[in-house]
Amino acid sequence: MSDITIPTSEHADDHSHDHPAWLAHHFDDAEQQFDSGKLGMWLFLVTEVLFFSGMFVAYALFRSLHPEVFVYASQFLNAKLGAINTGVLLFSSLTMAWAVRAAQLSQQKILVSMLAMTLSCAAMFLGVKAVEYTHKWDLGLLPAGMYITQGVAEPNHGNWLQILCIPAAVFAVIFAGWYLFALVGRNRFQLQIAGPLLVASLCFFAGVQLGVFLESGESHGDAHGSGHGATHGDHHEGAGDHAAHAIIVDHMVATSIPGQAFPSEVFVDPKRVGIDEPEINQRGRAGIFFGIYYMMTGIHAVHILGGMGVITWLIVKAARHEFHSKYFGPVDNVGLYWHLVDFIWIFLFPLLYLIR
Amino acid sequence: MRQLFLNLNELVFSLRTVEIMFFLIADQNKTFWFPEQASTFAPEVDWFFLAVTYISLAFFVLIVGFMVYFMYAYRERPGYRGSPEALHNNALEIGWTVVPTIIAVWIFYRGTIGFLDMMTIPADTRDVQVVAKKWAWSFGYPNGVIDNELHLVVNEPAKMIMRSDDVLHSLFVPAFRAKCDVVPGRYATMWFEPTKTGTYDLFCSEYCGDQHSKMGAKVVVHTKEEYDAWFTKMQIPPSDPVEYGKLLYAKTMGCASCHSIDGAKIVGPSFKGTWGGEVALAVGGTVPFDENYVRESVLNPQAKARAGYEKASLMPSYQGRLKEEQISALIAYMKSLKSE
Amino acid sequence: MSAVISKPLVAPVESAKEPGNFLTHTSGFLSWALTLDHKRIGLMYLVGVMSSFLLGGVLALVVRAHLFYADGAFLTLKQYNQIFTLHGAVMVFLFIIPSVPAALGNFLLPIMLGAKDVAFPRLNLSSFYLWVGGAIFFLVAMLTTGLDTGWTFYTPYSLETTGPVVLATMGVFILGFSSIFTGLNFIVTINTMRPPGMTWFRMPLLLWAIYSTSIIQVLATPVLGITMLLLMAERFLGIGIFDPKLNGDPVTYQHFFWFYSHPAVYIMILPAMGIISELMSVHSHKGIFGYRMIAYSSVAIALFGFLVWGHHMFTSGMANVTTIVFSALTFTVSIPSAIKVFNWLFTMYKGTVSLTTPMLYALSFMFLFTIGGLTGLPLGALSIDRHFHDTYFVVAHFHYVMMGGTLVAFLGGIFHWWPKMVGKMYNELGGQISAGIVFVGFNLTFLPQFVLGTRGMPRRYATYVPEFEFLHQLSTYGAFLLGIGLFVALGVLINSLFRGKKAPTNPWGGATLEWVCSSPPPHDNFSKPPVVGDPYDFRGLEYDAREGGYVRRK
Amino acid sequence: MAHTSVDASAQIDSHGGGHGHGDGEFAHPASLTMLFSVFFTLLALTILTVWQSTLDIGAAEIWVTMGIATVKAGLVILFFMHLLWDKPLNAIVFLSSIIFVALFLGFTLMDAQGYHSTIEIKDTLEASLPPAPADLPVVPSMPTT
Repeated sequence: MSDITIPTSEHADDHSHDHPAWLAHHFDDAEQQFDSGKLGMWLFLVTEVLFFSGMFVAYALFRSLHPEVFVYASQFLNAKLGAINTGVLLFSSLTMAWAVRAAQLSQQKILVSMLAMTLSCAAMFLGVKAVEYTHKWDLGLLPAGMYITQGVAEPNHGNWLQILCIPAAVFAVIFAGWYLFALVGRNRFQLQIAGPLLVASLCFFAGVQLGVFLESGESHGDAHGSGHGATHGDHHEGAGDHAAHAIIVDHMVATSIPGQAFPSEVFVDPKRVGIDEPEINQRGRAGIFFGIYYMMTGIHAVHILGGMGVITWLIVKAARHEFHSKYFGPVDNVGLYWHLVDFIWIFLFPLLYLIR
Repeated sequence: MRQLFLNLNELVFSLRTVEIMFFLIADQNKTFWFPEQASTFAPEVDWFFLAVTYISLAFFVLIVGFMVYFMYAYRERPGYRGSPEALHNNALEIGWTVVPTIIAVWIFYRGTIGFLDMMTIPADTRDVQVVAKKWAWSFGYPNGVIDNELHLVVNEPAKMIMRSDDVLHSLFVPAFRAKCDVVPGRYATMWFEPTKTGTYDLFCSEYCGDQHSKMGAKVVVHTKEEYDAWFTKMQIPPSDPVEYGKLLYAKTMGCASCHSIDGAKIVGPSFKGTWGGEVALAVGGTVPFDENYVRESVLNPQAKARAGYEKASLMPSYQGRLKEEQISALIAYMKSLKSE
Repeated sequence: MSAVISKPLVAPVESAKEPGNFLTHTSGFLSWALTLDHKRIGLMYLVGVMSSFLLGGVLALVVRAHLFYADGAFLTLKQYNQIFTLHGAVMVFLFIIPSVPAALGNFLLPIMLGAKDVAFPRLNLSSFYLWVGGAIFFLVAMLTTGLDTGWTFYTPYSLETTGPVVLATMGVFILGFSSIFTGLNFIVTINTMRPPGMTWFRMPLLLWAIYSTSIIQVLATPVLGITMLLLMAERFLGIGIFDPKLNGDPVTYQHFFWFYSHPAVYIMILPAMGIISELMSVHSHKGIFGYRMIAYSSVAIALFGFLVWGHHMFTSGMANVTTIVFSALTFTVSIPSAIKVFNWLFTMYKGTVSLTTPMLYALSFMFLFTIGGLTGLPLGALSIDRHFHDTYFVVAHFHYVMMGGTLVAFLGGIFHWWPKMVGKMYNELGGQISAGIVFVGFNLTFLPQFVLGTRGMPRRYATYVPEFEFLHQLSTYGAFLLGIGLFVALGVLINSLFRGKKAPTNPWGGATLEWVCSSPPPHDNFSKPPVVGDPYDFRGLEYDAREGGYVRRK
Repeated sequence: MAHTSVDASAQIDSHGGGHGHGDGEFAHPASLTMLFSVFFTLLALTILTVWQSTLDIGAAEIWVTMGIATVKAGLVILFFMHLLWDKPLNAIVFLSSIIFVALFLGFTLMDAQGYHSTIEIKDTLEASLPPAPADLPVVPSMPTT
């Protein structure tokens, strides 16, 4: 078998002189290599699905145990932002699928531009997410351990959004400098990399702008008040929109929380709960929702970041014209990963933002 | 089918006498395998375990017997060649799939029946409110009587309504063959009916930290009269404050599980010889060890943590759990320790 | 590190006319540290897991020595808790899980399959470094500040203890990825790298077992990852899922944890079963009895293994219905294991049994694993488990399975493939003596623990009531005897590196492909594509005194 | 673009894994029409599900919403990830992950439904302290003298 493999990989060097053969020595042929890579990728996606499953199970368990908490807390999520982000991710999936097609057809220019668009959409997604997160941090809508009771305690205002923008700004400046440098030096290869990266880092700010616009636009007339009301101390206004919700709150007041029937610190530790308000709007209740929310969306965002890393790597390789109809496995596999990230979001979005 | 099970049961029962013959150890009440049978669950569990064990032993002897025989009969030796053709035998393979399956189904069935008995709480039980905390048990009886021993009446079913103040614990009484985890945030219930008077061990069997091995208690099974006498006595606190304080310290509040009176450091500082002196604080400085300090430390343990005991948060607040006269009794008891 | 990997290098090469093998292919530290050769990675894993085993074993002896007296011999309660935690965690995460698949599996899988390497050699090397990294993280965390949660990290204790829970869980998280990548690699290798003629049913049973194991690794380990991540988040942020103070539920944590950790038990035992299939067959010089039944039962165990995690939680307050369902499912998994034992037994039937060291370990496995498996039955029965849960009965049961099963099979496997791995024969008598001591020591250690358990001795106790003292002392004597046996085994192996005869190509008369390669195998395993036949066809394999091993005659 | 002809078709066919093609052509470029129509379907479904969430359809909501999400996810998997044209093994592999998630979810939810009562105080009071809660001891409280 080795006598077949070695000449094959030497042939393969034809189109990448400065680079090791794209066919690894232990594979017999390109298709075996592609199939192995692809099966490996699908198995990796399986591990990703099971990795996320933990959080879906946590969501389902606590939803079944405390449905009222989820009804109450999900109104603080802005469905518009979620929907926009869904659209952005779907579009990035389209461009990614197109990129795979371009690689298969050896269309180098389309490949680079499609990868660039995917990267930009990812950055825009994160921009919107940054607005969403920072808005909640401002209101004290935090995981259970840090949750600030809405309308009672004073939330910690901070310049969270600006802080989150700093890394993106730094990247934008670096990439802009690189782009200019490459422009002056007429280095087409570097331009092909710096350009997409610059656009992507700017797209983060586009996302932030979009998010800020939607977040402010929603304050008038949107029934699913995002918690603006709560900051001003009248979160019951938002609650009042839904009769069912009010009933649940009353129910909770009436039945109280377990810790109070037997006076003890067993169920609710007074020093961590702060004000022992027998309602959903407290750490051990709404806080759990936000704990799950941050874990789900946060780990999803980490996957987006990871995806951006590998797409950048693909852009570099694509700019070197490394992919062609015999060797497009990496594009295909990153594509699969990217679609999986989209796949997860398709479930996260309705579970967190829509279902009441 | 049912008849078959019953026959099997009888068979195994007769095996049990063989077991006792073989494994009788000096103590008449205990068999080789088990501690005393002191609850209604015990005969069922013991019998069933021995049944499963003897079935297993039969399989084990079979397997090892064949193994040793094959080792000998087919050993490599000059002039002998095995016949490598015996690779398959459908009847045999089906047989050793089906027979274990039937036995497994039976074990599952019996186990589940027994389990459901253990989970079905009878209607009129004597209720005991059990609180587990690191690292002591407290048992609450009617009229607010609290003790660190579990007192039960023989031949009366008792129900434990259990909760935990901190981490997972598990109430385990080997003589009753009963165990149930105590999960913080939930109420766990279990029941058993003691069948023999006497004193038995109670263990915490779910790992709960440093003193897990020490988190035991005694179960005292009384006759009805003894129980009533004990209960009457428990309802009247001692008139002498020192005695009352000692009772609170050693039994009712379980202070003794963390604070020694002989100077040893268990979890918290010892009470020995501290009264009237100055104690160093974790944040620096000292305070006099007097009535005010004790009172504050009982109600708000974190307020003035002592040096070397920075984790005063291990101690729960006794706000609302101790009355003024009880705090006074505890103080009186601490004072008495100084004079000894 | 250099000390670790230089060990195989000290094996002197007999003669220069020999074609180079993988040990001598290249030399130097970096040629090992950056190797993509699955055989070298396998050997590095072997050294790593054996060092972990040494550490875990010494800790076990410390635990046993302490328990010699009812009041404890020399440790404080807290130290005891830290040491049993370290023992459990090291043994589970650093030793048993990677032992057979990562060490022996890496070495053997491509060779037995007839492939040049695993599908992703770079990923394979990264798995190894993830393992090293995770191990360092884990050990540094635990040795500096002392973790005392038990290897299960049960909440809420793990949320409030001062120990380095976050660092340790981070280590577990990393080790999990190492395990996932190994499993992923093996699945792809078996699916796509089989040479011509290697059909599924011509695969040696060890490969079936490793394939099943890999399925579990890929499907279950991610859940451990997210569980550890959620635990870290719970400690850092208080997300409230597992913390009862925030209305979370500790039993949820147990579900999450055991969804991985029960299948992980099969990650530990399945490859060991694969080894036994090979050992019983080769050393009986007879084909395996009921090949397909064993192959299918491996896959069945892997899949059923996912359905039974609840039996770790029978007393923790699960709903009755769930408890009963889990009990029923628990019994289903016992059947495929029983089938395997009977099949191994009848492999000897009409064979030609050589009582070599690997065979003695395999027979010990049969004895010990049968006890381990059968004592699982009362534990699966709900009424008995109310009494046995969290007692020494459970401790003895899982040591019989994990140690009497996996460790003994692993040792048997090492003795079996040692000539192939390092090219040296060991002293046969020494090996047989070690097997004997391990067998006696093991039973003396753990048989008394069954009785301790039925009498009500709870596990994880640093001190105990005096009536248990005698049985504990028996167990401690046994543990030290076992330790001696293991050191004898180690001595025999190390001795062979220096004084051993050169190993023949096929010392035992095995019919699988690794016995076609020279010992040790050449760098790329097969210079020409191997002829794939029935892996259990021993006809024509005859001992050749001149070769010192078996050769195949037509 | 230098296409290397790989003269190993005999080898490929004999791989047990089920290779479909012996000619070395394994790329299946998706048509742009298909990609765009899938994308617009996905967008339409997103709008549908957001609109539907403003309606009050009670308990059915979760099923409708998750149904739409499943259809969307299916489109992504089948078309964008071209599982429809992929090897059956890959589909089985991915499907197995869904099955195991279902298993995980199913068992834990089954348990959660069962132990609900041990968490909710109301139920506990009804179940474990039946006769008259007023008579019963409150734990922990102090001895009354």
